[in-house]
Amino acid sequence: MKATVYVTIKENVLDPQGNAVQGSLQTLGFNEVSKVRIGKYLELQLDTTDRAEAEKQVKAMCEKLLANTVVEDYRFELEG
Amino acid sequence: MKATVYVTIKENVLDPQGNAVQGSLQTLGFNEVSKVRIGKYLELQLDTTDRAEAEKQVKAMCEKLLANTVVEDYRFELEG
Amino acid sequence: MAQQVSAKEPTIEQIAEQKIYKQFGVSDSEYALICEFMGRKPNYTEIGVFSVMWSEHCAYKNSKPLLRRFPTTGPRVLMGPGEGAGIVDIGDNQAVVFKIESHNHPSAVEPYQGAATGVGGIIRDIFSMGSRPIALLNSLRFGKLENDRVRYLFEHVVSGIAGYGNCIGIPTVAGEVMFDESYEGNPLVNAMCVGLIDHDQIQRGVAKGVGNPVFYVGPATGRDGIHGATFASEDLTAESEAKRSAVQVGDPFMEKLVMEATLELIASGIVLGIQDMGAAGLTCSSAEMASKAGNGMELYLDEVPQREEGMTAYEMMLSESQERMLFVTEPQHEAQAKAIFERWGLHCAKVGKVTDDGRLRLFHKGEEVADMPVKALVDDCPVYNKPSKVPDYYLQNGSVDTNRYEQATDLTDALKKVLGSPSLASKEWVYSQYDYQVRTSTAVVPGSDAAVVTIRGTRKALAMTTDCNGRYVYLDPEVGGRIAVAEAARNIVCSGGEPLAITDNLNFGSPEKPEVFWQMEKAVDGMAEACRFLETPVIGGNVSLYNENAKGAIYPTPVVGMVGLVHDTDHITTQEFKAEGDVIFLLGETKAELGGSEFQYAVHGVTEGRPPELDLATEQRLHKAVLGLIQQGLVASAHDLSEGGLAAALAESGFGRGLGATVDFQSNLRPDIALFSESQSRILLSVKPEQADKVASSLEAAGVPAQRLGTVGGESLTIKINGHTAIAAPLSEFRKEWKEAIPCRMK
Amino acid sequence: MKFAVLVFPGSNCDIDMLKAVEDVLQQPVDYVWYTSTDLSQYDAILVPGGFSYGDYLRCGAMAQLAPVMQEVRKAAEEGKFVLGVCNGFQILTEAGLLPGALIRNNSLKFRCHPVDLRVENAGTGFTNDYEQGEVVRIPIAHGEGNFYCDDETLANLKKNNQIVFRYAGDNPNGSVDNIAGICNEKGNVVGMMPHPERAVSELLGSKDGARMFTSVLNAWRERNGAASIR
Ligand SMILES: Nc1ncnc2c1ncn2[C@@H]1O[C@H](COP(=O)(O)OP(=O)(O)O)[C@@H](O)[C@H]1O
Ligand SMILES: [Mg+2]
Repeated sequence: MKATVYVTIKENVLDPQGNAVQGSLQTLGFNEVSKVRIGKYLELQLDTTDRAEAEKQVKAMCEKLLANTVVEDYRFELEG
Repeated sequence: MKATVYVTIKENVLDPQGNAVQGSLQTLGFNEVSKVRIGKYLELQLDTTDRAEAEKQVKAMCEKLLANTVVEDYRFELEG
Repeated sequence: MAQQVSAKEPTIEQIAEQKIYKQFGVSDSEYALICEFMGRKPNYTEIGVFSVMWSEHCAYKNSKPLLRRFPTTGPRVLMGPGEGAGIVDIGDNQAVVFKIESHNHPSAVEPYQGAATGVGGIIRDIFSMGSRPIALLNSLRFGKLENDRVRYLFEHVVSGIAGYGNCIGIPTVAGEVMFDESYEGNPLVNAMCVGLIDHDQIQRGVAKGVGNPVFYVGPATGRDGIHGATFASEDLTAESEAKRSAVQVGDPFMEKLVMEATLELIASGIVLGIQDMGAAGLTCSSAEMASKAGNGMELYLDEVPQREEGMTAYEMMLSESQERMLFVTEPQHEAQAKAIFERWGLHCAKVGKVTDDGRLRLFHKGEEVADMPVKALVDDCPVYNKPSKVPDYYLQNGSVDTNRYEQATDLTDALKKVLGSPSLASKEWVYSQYDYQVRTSTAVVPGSDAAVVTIRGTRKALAMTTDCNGRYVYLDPEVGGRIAVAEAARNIVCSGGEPLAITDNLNFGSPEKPEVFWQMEKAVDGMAEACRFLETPVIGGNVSLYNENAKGAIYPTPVVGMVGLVHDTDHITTQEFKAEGDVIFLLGETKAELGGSEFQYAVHGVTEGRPPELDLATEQRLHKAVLGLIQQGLVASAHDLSEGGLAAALAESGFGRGLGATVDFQSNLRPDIALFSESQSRILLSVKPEQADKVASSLEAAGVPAQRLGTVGGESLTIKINGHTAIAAPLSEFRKEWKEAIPCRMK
Repeated sequence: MKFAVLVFPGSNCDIDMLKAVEDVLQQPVDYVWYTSTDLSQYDAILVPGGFSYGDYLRCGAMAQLAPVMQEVRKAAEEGKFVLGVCNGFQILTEAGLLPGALIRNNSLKFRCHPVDLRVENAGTGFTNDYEQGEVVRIPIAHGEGNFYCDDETLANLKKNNQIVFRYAGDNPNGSVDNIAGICNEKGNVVGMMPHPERAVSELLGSKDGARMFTSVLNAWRERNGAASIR
């Protein structure tokens, strides 16, 4: 089974990277870009076929390691 | 319109961060994780409604700035 | 006066009746006083502004009486406490600017950003004086590395410091890290910044000139760091609350731009007053700038750049969004100021005006939303003399005999244990993550007693260090406080510098506890006495209280940051042995003093008894003598004896170049005590053999006890006492314990 | 000989580079702003280290798009000497002036310490003052210095003698084939992760980097028929 985890900076937390990228897109002439937020994207290969179990495990991984829930939100999708 | 860009390290390029995360997951007891790849995930807010134009623009941004195609692959989705 | 800005905010009457001010940490009597100063009851924004201005952090209401005990003046002091940072003259129209600040609680919650923003904040304090930051230091305390959360905190605090300092391009050149259960759950993260300035460039945070515009520069304001406890949460859902306050995130790239632009602006000569927005953001900077000029200020909050929608006056005033500055210039210079910022890709916004009415008045959405007397905000917070009580543990420790432990038989093994204790072990794991060489002025990199940074275009250099042994301070705050200052000075001297002045960070538990207040009082007394004696005045500092965990207060940890002047780069000295055959001297007297020692902790597992004594006259004699020898070019290496005593100092001196030593000396003390006692006022010197006699006689003339211990050389460390071998093993074995202690635990 | 030190928002070794040119060579050197569109008066372009654009997104990614980079390309084509150090190396690879890419250190940590480097090509404009195979000591300070290129590119680098420096001791970041610095095919554009400008005096702990600067002055003088300062 494959899990895809998306970790993003919380909506109200400053995203310096996103701001800098937006700034440079603007100077490159991509003026229609009004906002950029940057996050992480993880693909995990899981050796299991039990969907419910996978769900539980991936949630636990996110809470413990993959996301820093003080400043980040996460969501994930399971596939296969 | 919203564009979501996924930038991942190429399959044949070493991903030290992904390997480290896999290692940590293992030590935390998540033994069923056999592989981890880490990428970037960008949300762009575009002030345009022209889908074809947006498509062209985002592709250009990816090629010019958002991904380094020597080591990274990218794909994106448009929404709205 | 508008009652409220948002429907969710409590009304003036609700604040009074439901005592909502208490959630802001304002007491009943303080509230009454605020009403008196205001001539009416405050609204939500006003009580919010008062509460932060009257917090311990801004008003020092519990520590002010103690801070007054510090000597703060001296012939070289150009600016003492009161501004962003203190300033000390170093000749040739140049001066050094420095200050230390804590970010303990933010780092406990979010270690990377907490530490990073701590570094960012102290850098702003330095460049807002008009000074170019040239070095960073940090002083860190954590619980024991065996604990998972502690390792997480340690790892991320270090990378947060590295992340910010490396990116902005200021070398992190020195610091200290200690580990002890006492800090579990409440790490200490103190950051210090040192800058250089020409006398005529010195700026102050004053709002000069009635009618002048007030400008805001830096990134937009968000709901960052508005303290959770200050919310009137009754009609807030958990969700909306989570939305309101956010962890402060550092943006070192932004700060680099703000720093360069600010220095350029100041050099242009058009700034009348400038201050960074640190703790309590816009509130503190505007009120303080108005107060220092004896003026008032109006702020138009709609003009404040905002990152989030629907921000209230209260939120804007209390936000601690990072990398922001406030400055005042004359109206005709507005265009010039804007042009400077624009060159750096920044915008400055005109957000206010200097007034003559002595009031801080806030306008938002066409209404006046707050009107407060500046003097009441800045100067009239009540000051408390807290009760103090001698703690039981202190009385009990008086009767502990620290010589009663069974004699350690395998002293080679004991030395390995001491060197492998994370507090004493190599900190390379930490500082190799810091760019300590950027700006190419670092002559002594991390790893020696004090770092040394050269001053381009001169032969001068600055030596700098942070020091504090919390165990000593815990066991006897007065002696521990004295030692913290003396040890910092000793480190400066060993590096070839003349101690100039200190900045201090008073990290303590809750001052509401009489035993903690007693620790504060005694520690300050000890520090003040040492500062007076050693002629190193206190030019600034910071107080961090309420550092507690489930088990109680942390060890009292008044960190001393000291800067010294190296008059000529030829005097720069390091701790490492330089050459085979050099003669090793031990300066000072070794007594049976194991209380609070690393040996006591690492080998016997306790911290008890009384700490080592410290006689300031003896200390000063030692400094003068050693500095004299260094300046005459007679010293190959100098190393201050501290944690781990003589045995550790001998090993550490050898590690740099892999040079062993053979030592044989006489002592009446038990061997383990002779080797590991942490008696103060001792320095290990190595000198060229042909100069040994000269050094010995000059030390004798200076009245400094000196013992010729042996010689540098070989691949082993061999220590004999009274002819009997006490320690003998290849240096590499000791080095391994010392070098791998931290990396092994962090794998 | 006239030097330009480029300054991008977030460059921070610009001052180090400038000092090194002044102290080692006593030649004229200017800071040149990232928006500049004319480098014609300069004989060598130095792209310094630091954190251009905060290293956000990817090191060197945003700087590569700055207006001055067009001029750097032009200068490189004209055969002028171009040196990128650390972030400057990252910028040159992002700009396509040098092959490969620099990715995260395999330790995932920033590393700052001296390293031993072997001079693999003493024939470039920046290394002619070294002996072929000589080992020199120069510090590194980077979090993303792990040089990556595919096998074909590596084969080309070797074939064309484009590998300028290799780590002689421990490989500090996981670079392919221990590569620490490379040049373009013509040898006038050099990029490296270690900081030669931080090793130009005894006070800094090593003088081994100074010869990068004397090399380029020699190369320029030879090219212009002037006496070399060897
Ligand atoms: N422990 C201390 N010893 C001496 N001076 C102190 C101490 N703590 C704070 N100060 C001084 O009090 C003034 C106000 O401090 P603070 O509010 O922390 O400054 P800032 O506004 O820059 O954060 C500063 O000049 C500071 O140096
Ligand atoms: Mg300040």
